[in-house]
Amino acid sequence: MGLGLTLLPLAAFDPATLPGQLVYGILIGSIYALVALGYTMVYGILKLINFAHGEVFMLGAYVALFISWALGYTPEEMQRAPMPSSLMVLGLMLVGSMVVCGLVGVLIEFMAYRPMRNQPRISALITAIGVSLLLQYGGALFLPVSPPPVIREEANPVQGSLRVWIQKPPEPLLGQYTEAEREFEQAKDAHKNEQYKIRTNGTTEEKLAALSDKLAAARTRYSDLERQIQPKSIRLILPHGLLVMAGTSLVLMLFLRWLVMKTKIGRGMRAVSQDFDSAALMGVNVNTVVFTTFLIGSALAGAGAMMYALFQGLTISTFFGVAPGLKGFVAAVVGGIGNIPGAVLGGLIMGVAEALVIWSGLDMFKDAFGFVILIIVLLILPKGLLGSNKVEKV
Amino acid sequence: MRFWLVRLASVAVVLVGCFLLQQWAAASLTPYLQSLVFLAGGYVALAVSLNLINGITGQFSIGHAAFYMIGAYTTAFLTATFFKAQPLDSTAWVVLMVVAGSVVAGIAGLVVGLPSLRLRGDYLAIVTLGFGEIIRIVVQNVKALGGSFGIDCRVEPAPPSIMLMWLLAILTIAICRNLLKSAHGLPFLAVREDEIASSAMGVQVTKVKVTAFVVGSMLAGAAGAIYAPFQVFITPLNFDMYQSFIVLTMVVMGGTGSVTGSAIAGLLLYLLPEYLRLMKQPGTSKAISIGGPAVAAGLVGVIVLVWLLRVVQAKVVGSKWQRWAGNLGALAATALLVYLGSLALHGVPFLRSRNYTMAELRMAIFALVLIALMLLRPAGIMGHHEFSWDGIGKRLRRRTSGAKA
Amino acid sequence: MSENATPVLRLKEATIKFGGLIAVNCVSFDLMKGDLFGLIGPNGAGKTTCFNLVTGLYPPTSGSIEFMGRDISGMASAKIAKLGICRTFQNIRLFKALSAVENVMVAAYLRHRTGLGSGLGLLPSAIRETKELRRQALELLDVVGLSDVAEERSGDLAYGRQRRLEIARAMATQPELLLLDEPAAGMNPNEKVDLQQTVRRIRDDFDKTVLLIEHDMRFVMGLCERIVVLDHGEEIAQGPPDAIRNDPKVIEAYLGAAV
Amino acid sequence: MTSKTSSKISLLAALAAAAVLFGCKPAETGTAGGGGSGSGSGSGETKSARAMPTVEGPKVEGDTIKLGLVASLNGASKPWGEDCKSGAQLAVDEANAAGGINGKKIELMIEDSNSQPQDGRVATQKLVSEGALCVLGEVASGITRPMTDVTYAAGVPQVAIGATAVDLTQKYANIFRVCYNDDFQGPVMAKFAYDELKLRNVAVMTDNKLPYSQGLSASFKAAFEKLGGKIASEEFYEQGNAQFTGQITNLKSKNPDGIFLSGYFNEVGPIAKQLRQNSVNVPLFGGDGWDSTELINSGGDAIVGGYFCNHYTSTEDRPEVKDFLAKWKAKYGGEPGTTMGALTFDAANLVIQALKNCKELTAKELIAQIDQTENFKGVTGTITLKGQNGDPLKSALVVKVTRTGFDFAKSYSPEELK
Repeated sequence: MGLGLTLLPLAAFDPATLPGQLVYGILIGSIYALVALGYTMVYGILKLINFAHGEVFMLGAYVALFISWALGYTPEEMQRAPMPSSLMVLGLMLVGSMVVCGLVGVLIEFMAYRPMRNQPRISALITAIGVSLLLQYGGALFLPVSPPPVIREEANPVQGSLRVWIQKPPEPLLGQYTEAEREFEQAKDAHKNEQYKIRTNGTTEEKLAALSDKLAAARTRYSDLERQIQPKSIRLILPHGLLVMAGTSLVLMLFLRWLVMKTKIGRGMRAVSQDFDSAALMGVNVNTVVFTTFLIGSALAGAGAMMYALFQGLTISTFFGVAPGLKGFVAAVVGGIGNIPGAVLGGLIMGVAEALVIWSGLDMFKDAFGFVILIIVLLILPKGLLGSNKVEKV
Repeated sequence: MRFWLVRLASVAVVLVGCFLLQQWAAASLTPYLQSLVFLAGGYVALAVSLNLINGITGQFSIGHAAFYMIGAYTTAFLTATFFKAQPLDSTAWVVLMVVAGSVVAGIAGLVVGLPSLRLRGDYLAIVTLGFGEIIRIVVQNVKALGGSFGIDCRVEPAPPSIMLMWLLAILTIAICRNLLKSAHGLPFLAVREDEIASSAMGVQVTKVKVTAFVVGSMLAGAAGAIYAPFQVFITPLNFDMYQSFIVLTMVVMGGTGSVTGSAIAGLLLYLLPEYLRLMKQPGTSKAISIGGPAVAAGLVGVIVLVWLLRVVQAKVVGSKWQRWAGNLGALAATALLVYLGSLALHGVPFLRSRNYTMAELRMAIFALVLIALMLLRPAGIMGHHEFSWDGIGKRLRRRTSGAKA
Repeated sequence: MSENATPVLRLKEATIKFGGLIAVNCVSFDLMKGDLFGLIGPNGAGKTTCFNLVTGLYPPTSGSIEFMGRDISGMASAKIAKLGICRTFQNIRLFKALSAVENVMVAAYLRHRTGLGSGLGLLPSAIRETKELRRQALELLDVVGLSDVAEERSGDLAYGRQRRLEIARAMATQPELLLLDEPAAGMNPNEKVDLQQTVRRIRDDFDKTVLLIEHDMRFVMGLCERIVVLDHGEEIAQGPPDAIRNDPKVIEAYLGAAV
Repeated sequence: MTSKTSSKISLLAALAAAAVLFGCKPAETGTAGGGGSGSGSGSGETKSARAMPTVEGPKVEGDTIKLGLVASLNGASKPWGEDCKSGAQLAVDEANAAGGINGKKIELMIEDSNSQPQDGRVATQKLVSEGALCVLGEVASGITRPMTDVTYAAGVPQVAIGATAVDLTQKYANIFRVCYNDDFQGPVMAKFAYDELKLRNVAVMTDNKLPYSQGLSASFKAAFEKLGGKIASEEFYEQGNAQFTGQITNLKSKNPDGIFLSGYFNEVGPIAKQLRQNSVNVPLFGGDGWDSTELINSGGDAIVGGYFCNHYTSTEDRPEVKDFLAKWKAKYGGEPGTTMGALTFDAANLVIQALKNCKELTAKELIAQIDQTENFKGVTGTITLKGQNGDPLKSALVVKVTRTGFDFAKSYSPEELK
């Protein structure tokens, strides 16, 4: 207390919110895992901490932004006449980000890392820091940063949340609540549809204003009931965006697993990660393996970035990748860097740990706590949770 | 006896030199240039002290700003709490703070150094990085340290900070150089080279590692202790990850293990972005501004140049003159490419509409120079070598004898 | 018991397991002062693991290791080195970036008398000591015939010279017992003869006990006075070279169990 | 050597231990140094203690008047820095086109602070050493604070643009600002929330990395509690975070009837969106950090209907606003992305007006003239600095976020808050 720390804040230890926090932790952890995979794959192959990975992530968000703009979801257009989104838009952004990020990753490898392959690893690391700084500062010269842009939510076809009751509120209240919610949703849809009609010149300002008032009234009623129901119930609220994000991450991870375990190039990757030189001698085309590694790792970052930016509604700047990059990196190390399941596990642990720190009310130390976990894990298992603790051969 | 005379004389020279530097700077330099002189000294001290951990002992630490921060905040806190009563002359106070800051930072170094017994390489690196972030976040949340707003650590009258910082920088260099000159440095180098073999030779690896950590962090803490009163006001932002990376970059760019290399790179990398600030249109005091097409072409040009120079390095075998011709050719080709490229890029309206001043470009240029230097000289400016008069003599002799032959 | 009767090194049923694998199983032998002892066996027999046990890299799972009558099982490497056991490595582990003479000087670290402070301050005592250490190191390099390359970067030396440098480095700790792990590997026959002489000289002139691992039978038989044979972690024979040469178990181990 | 140090070490250890004890016992009151940025009450007593620079500042020689601007042209605060640069350039070009000051042209020198306090300080030193008669900047309090020591030492006036930390202007008489401080903004929003929105149980979310956010949250909490409201909970995040669901879950369980978001719009938008995803539909409101049309893009439906305290809105009818927006559009196209464009424009024009009033062009005179500013008609409101010890007397707007921009909701003059 003397140091001005409020160690037992107001929100501390509310059992009712714990399940929700845990589930969020896992959902968010899936993104950390996706970023961590990129670090871990490159590390496994080249023993290089690819500090520019966060910046590739950043570029992924920009690519998604540009695609959304190209498809017409620009701020000006959306203010004038919003239009609905479709899963196709989402798919285009996803694939676009993955492809461009994959190529950028490969380009970075070719230009900056390949020449450093036979050099001391620390020199390669500094080059990676240099690339990261160049993309942050150099990118800011050409990419839109002021004001920091954002992908319009109209481009996002998966809105809303899934609700799972753990403890239902008393029946009459629940009925009222469901009713109010439906009215609110209907008012929202009606309002939106009317807005979309602007595109086809089928609406008037008056009509829209009336609907807007209706929406406001519905919202007030709904939020009043929401507040009444809150203390009497326990539930999980899962934004659809987060679910899609976690689902896509899972699919990508399964794809990666298949690729690494079942394909020829995957075998090559495993061989190279065991012993770079021997694999080369045994006829594995090391350059192809490194190429694939960067391609896939960066594409995963691109996918993560696009979903992160869109579903969380984040403003994008050239520093967009710093925080998730650092988290992903820590997740990779916690899981055992170089180990693919480890990265996934690490990501999930980071997500859940963060959620628990917030739950306990110490959210001001949230970002420090990831590192505390990291240090504790490394002190007990010096190679991370799933890293091979093999003894150095003498 | 003679030894002590020489030693006393050299200490006296350093003291007088730093004193004169301080007097000269205070009398004839603007506050801006004084800042540059001061901070250049600070970065030399930081880079060389990190070199002790990273380059000489081979412990991959990338959180050096944490120790710097601890030194600075120890001083800031003590100054804010006790200095109002003016217990001491300000120089004496700062010297006392240097001791306090380095002790606290040294203890922190011990805390971080202990895990290094179990961790190697990249794992240690991430732990040190994490330690830096933890310290920053904790400070940010401690009201007594000013939180994220920062803390006032004024020492009045202003202490001779330039003198103190350069004394520290020279002390740091001297410590590292002495270590490498005496047999005491060998275990440190041996630990860097091969831990298992060192322990088989009876080197107490843990003790060596922890010593390096503690001494390195103490020096960084001392630098922080001098930095805080000079800055007058410090915030956690002064010590973020970027600072750690810059100092690490200085060490690697100078050549890991080379004390002179770290010192030179420290000066170079700190002063480069500041030099870019100073660039003006020739003959006027107007800031240089460059059009978008030229910037884009230049960016690509540097990358091309690096590749061409690498090709020259790798492929052109022949006399020195031939190599130089190759380098110049690469340079000329790039210049042409940049020129033509910028003309061609004028066709892009987006680029044409943009104009950049040096102030905006400087960080991008800095990053580009970093990459280019690493690609062209992966072992750093000095490699593993040290500056020495003997070495210079040898090179000169070789050159003359080569000319004879 | 008189002092002479205390063995320099005694392995008592030393055993180490890595997971399910028993790398060394109940190996026992004694080394007396001045012995020139050979440790042989086919690949994977556990020879190097034995060295690692003795030098404290791994603690034994069971059994004990005594040095000069003192139990050293599980002791830290550096401490064992200080007590007087030093080794070379099968795959050379020199301090590559250091010069040859510096490599040897590192090993003399044990005998530092001045404190670290004097080194940091480069006080006269440290300078004097550094000079003295360098002189001694150069002498040792002379013994192994490397004085001409003393100032060269050790990583750049020819293979055979690197092996010799390792021996000189190990000698510099002034050990009672010297462990040589395949010192002749990769050497040509002439070099091997030189090496035999060097090892013998080390034993005779410097009064050391030597335990060495070697694959080259001729080298071992010509040099060692007593030999232990390991196979699959177990001790299968022990005795003077002639006895070993004719031991059917040894022959089987080397020729394979295809009989 | 070693024995000496060891005795020193023990002495120091004792000292340090004592320091920790003393420094920590007075729990919340005696925060050391520049700590309590948002401690609303302390401002009254310190206001009179503004020290005039003892150094005779520079004076204009030759035909150009050098005006310095420190802005974040690199780094995380670049969005604001860019607007500062544009806003200042706009004002200076206009003044020069109109003939300058008594025939002397104004030269705008722009330096990069790289979004870092250390670089900001060095940049200021450079400007001062190159003869800047006045320094404008910075946007962030954390960077502005170290700059004030430099300008004070050089005897040069400094006009801060967006730095709202309370004690920035308390120390030196040469420091001014064109934005109101946290002690004004916090109570404005507290009053608005209490009186207009009728909120009684409010949750606060603070960006712990920003001095701005910490200060604003503190002053809001104090004012809101003084009015009789209750702070349900306070949650923290850091600039650059993306995920706020955890904090939202926490505050949702406290059933607040409104949420005060004191951070920058970069995070406020996503927070609003995630609040809605979690069915938190209570009113959102915050400080001038919200000001950017990007807020509507990032917050979407969720932020529409929110309120924040601002300096002006682009839909205002005041001629200054219309004029400014027209000029901006002509020169750069579009509208400024953040308020910093207008604030810097005002800061520059305020200095230019003061320069016009100067009898002789010296820094000392300029400080006096800036201090005499009365009813300066700026884009961001009518600014009076006279007798205000560096903080402007100007009214604050509360604006409402709509789908297309920000609509005027209520105006608070300084008197209304007293």
